[in-house]
Amino acid sequence: MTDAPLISSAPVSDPQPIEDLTLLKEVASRTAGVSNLEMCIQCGTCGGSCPSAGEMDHTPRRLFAMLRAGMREEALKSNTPWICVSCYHCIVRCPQNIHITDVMYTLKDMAVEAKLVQNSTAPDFSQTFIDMVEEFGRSFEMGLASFHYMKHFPFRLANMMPMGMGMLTKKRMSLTPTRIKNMKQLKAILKRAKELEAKQ
Amino acid sequence: MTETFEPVIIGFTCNWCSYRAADLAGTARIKYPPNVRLIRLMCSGRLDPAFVFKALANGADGVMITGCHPGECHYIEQNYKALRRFQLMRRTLEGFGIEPGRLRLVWASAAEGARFASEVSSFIEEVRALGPLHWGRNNNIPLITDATILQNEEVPA
Amino acid sequence: MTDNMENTSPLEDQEKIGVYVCHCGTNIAGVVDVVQVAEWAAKQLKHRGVVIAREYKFMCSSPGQDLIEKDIKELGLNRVIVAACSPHLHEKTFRTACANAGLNPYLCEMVSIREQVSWVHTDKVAATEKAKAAISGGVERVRHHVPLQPIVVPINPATLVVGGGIAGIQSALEIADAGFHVYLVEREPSIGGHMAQFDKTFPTLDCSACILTPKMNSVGTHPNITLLTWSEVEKVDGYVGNFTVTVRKKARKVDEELCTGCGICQEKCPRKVIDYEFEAGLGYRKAIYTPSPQAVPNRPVLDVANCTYYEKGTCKACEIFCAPKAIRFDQQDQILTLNVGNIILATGYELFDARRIPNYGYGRLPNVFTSLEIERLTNAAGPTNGNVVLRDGKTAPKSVGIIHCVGSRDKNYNNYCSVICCMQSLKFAHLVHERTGATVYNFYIDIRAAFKDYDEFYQRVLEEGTMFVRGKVAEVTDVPRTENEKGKLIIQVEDTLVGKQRRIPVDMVILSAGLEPRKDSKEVAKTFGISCSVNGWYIEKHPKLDPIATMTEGIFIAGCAQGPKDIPASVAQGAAAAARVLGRIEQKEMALEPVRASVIEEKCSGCRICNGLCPFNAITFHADRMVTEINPALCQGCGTCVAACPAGAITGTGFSNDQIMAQIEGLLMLNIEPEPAAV
Amino acid sequence: MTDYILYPGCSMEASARAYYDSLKAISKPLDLHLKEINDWNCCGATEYLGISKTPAYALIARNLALASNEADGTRRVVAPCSACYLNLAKADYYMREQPKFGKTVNEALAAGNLSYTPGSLEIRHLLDVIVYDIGLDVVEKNVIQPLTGLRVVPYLGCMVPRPDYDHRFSDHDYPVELDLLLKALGAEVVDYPLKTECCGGHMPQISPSTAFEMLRRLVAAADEREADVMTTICPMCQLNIDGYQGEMNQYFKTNYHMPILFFTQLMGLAFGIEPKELGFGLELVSARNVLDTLGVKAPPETPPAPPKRPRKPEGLPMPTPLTKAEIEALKKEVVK
Repeated sequence: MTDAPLISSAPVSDPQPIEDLTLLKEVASRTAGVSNLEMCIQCGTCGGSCPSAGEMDHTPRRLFAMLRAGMREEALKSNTPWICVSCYHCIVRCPQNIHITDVMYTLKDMAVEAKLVQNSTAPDFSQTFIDMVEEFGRSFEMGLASFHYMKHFPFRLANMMPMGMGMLTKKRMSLTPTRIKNMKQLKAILKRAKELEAKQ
Repeated sequence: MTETFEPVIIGFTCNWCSYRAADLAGTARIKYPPNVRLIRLMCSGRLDPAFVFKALANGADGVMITGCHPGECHYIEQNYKALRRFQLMRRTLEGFGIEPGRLRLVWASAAEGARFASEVSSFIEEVRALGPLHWGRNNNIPLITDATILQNEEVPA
Repeated sequence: MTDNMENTSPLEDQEKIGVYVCHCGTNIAGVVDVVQVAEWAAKQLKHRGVVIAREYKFMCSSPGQDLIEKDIKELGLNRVIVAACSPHLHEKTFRTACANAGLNPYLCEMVSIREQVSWVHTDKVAATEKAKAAISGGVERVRHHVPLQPIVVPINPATLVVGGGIAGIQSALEIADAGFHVYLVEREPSIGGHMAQFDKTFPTLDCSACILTPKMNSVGTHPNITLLTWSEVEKVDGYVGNFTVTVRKKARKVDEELCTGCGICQEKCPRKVIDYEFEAGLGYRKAIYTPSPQAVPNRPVLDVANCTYYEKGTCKACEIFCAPKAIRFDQQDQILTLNVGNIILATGYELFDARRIPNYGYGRLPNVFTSLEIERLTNAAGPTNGNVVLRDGKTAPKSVGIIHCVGSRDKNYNNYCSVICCMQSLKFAHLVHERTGATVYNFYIDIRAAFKDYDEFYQRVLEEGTMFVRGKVAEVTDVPRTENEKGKLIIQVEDTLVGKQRRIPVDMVILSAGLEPRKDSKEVAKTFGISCSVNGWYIEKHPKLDPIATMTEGIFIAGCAQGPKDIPASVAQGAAAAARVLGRIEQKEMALEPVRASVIEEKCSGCRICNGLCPFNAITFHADRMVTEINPALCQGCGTCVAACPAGAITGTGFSNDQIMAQIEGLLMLNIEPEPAAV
Repeated sequence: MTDYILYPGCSMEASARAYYDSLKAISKPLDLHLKEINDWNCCGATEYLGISKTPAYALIARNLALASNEADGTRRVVAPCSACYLNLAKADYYMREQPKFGKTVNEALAAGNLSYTPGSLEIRHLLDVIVYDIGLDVVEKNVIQPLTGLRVVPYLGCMVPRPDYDHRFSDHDYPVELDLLLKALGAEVVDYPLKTECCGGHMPQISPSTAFEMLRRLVAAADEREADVMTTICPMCQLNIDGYQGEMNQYFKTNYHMPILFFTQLMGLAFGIEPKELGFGLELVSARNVLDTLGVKAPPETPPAPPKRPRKPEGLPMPTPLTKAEIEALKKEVVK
């Protein structure tokens, strides 16, 4: 006689897929413009067109199916939006005019918010980029590059050296950032924008 | 005033296109607000300006004229006449001090049920925004069934 | 003002109106409180002449009609209002019911509370109120109805069929075999249409030519058929039963009587031209040519644009070698006038231009072919005698990819399904495999193999080892990424059932291009006075119950002109159209809606404002009496002149000023006390 | 009129200096007057959109607002950088498409006493302006030293031909504009099927392996077609193909040497402007060969035609490709 549990209590990632379109609608409503996300016919034009689909854990098409099925966690964990290179092939070829690239932006946003990002390289890069922009009003390639590579690709630096030096000696990268005059105004605008975004 | 003003719209439809568009909107169960009441004509060219003024003078807050797309008229070119009269009527209304926005002309083919519905909805909202037209009812025009049509005088010749 | 009463002739005795409200099961009753509406009508419209108001489950059912007939007889009703579906569905039904009970059918008016109320509104209270208003409008209108007699017109037994594809051929033969005359007008030099270009037909794979050619020949030889090929309809006047059609018979530059169709001219003509029409651009023809050996009529056409004689003034090879001397360089276009009673439009379709999708590479990558090109390649009588080869003209493909839905089901091109492409692609899969032994891939979104024996064919193609990849192809490229892709066409697609992107190297790509309306379908529709859908297909009278007639009496449609369909469906529709026409011819005459305009002479001031308004030239001015007159035979009843007459001297039966004015008042409930809360 | 409001974008002042220098150099002969937006800010590239919607669009819209304030005479804004061009166009388009969203963005701008009316500016890319406003005839007139014998790959990358909200280019996949321009300069244009494929964007910073593979496809295809040089209209494309080609070579153990220049640099050359003025030498994969090719004062013999597919007489005829006019006509037919 053993009293081992008959039912394993292994956690399920998404207990019950929600059959209504809550998740899909949330994504659509958070996407700029009219996303047409609910119109997907699962034809795969997007996954077929994507130049970086090879690296994706789910093709965009399957990701949309997951959104429809309400598999929030799995969808937001996906690396797909982070692999997207914004080439817009899928958008112009989609037979249903779905704003796929913009949906990808929304999913990144939601993933960060839900703390479900698996690999922090991409979000860090974006964040660093944004920090610079919010600080100076302009992007600062040197700062960005050095900061980012130090953190994520220390071993690439060796290979990078010739390029980095080249960029510097040819003055294609400046050592000091440029700052716009009216930073006050920009900061005010972004502050208000963030409040508005939070309200939505 | 009621908290939400519900305008009354009289809509004139062409037997060959827009009336069938309305039918199609129905068959396809496309929803639009109930404020519009339709009258069937054989052609938008049949629309006598008197009908429009009569409707507005008798309590309608807006009038919608619908017909076949230019070049698609079942009677070859009569919808162009409707177009001309429409412009004339808008000017006349302005003369009466009535917003010309209370009169709308819509082209809708027999295939455009959805378009018909959306045009109706948007027009209703426009008229709602304009508010009630205090023109009808207070001037008690006797029923024509008592043998009085004022149309001959009213028609801008 | 009283003189307006002359517009109508109200019945001697007081109006007695019956109002009948239909539940249409729950279609209406589910939203509109029909019981309340009926009670309301009986009470509130009593003073307007309503003597009885009933509601019933299905007014159109015979018990429903009996109700009305009984009341007419027993209560002596002289006006009837039926509040139900759209008059376009049941007006005839209820008018007949009234007529059966001895009431003039035109004293019955329908009010649409289904299409215009219950089906489009959700707020039950508001919907019920709107239904009341509609009925009140109908009641006021019907009070001004007058007894009318339908206009009876004779039916000319001759029929015009436009388009000599399989649908048109079927129509023409059915009518001709029944013993009536048919004019068959075809734009191309020969009849046969697209079907004549095909090799095999799905799902039975019987040879297209074998089953079509006999039909083409019997059209060519039929005593009751006047075949007008290389001709186009330019103008249509008149109305059902009595159309006058103007046809341009383009100059063939060949005397059809003298020509024996021996073909020596084509043999001797030195000018080789790429044949874009029949050979889909894959083969060549001469400057003087018949599209195919099976052409009907077997008479050549001289292509002036490509003829050396017309360019340089010399050559005349054809003339020199023509034994019966049938070549006529001076021949001009002829204008013919045909009188017919009915018209069948079977003008067919055009293939989607695959060059519009650059990422599929048609026109840029040599070994990308369209479905029509493959039809010619597989055809034993085609440019390669049925050998499926690459663009180089010799190499047989070892692997072939067939792409479905090219230009179809795509908002960037055509949003509709072209119906035939799935089966066509399966057919190609079979034929190509059979002829070359190549590995065949099908790239599809959905396999639509509906209808008899179609899915069985799908099974068969599966058995043959055809590969199926579910995914809309993203692009076809010749840029390799790996060694095994070198020198191939690479089809890049997401295999949606695997969830991964795949790149499949093949030798040949077949684009199953969709069907499109003829480029000029909108103009043609206008010529014949019918309408086109947003996509350009002709619109049928009713999508389910009358897919053959159009909204214009006497004009019927058949085949792909009405929408994409396969051969069996086209034949069926062609035959159906013929049956409809034969029915008309047998009646010998038909009744038209008596909606006509007429002038009250004593009120006509002779201002002539109306004179220029009629596109049917029904209005004539009599200078002697200084009055205008309207010819009821030509009048189509649009009513534009009625609206324009400043003297109110023109009246339109069925849509008179006071009928419509009254309806306006009714709709606005001016006839009801207390006043509604509309304002 | 050739007056435009210029939105240069950050890279024009740094990694794409050659683009800016050459643009300035050619705008004189083209009589192209550019007025830089005063105190413009970064457009956020492809980064900000993925972080937070409203702030991202507010950031872009500030530039639009500034531009429309300064706009006198012209309402046309030109952006030489693809990402900048797309972001400006996109913000303008979505604010139009979704008025509610437009309102939100303007609420944010209001915090800086700014506002922008969607659709009030005409957002254009430099290539579009040169081909369709200034015109190829004017370009041709200015050609002093035709780029005869130079095999050039026209490479546009993604963000200009796609999504192309206002249909300014002839096609999403195979636009002809850059080809026509290069032909006008007398160059031998390589038929390059990957002309609108992606260069990898920010992938070198995110997933190098992905990026290198994408770069390899582009460079390999150009090399296979025996191109002397690639030319691009996008700073990001130039940076990736030029800057990361070395690292890519190491990664794949390959040895490609495929210089990439901005199309404005080639225009400048053809206009007879000093290479130095045009930012030559700033590229990491040296484009000396280009100058050498042209330096040789060979008699203007007709250049060898680009490799055409041989049409064997016994073979089956090819369908004729659509002309630009036909494509335009067909586009109009498309029901969007």
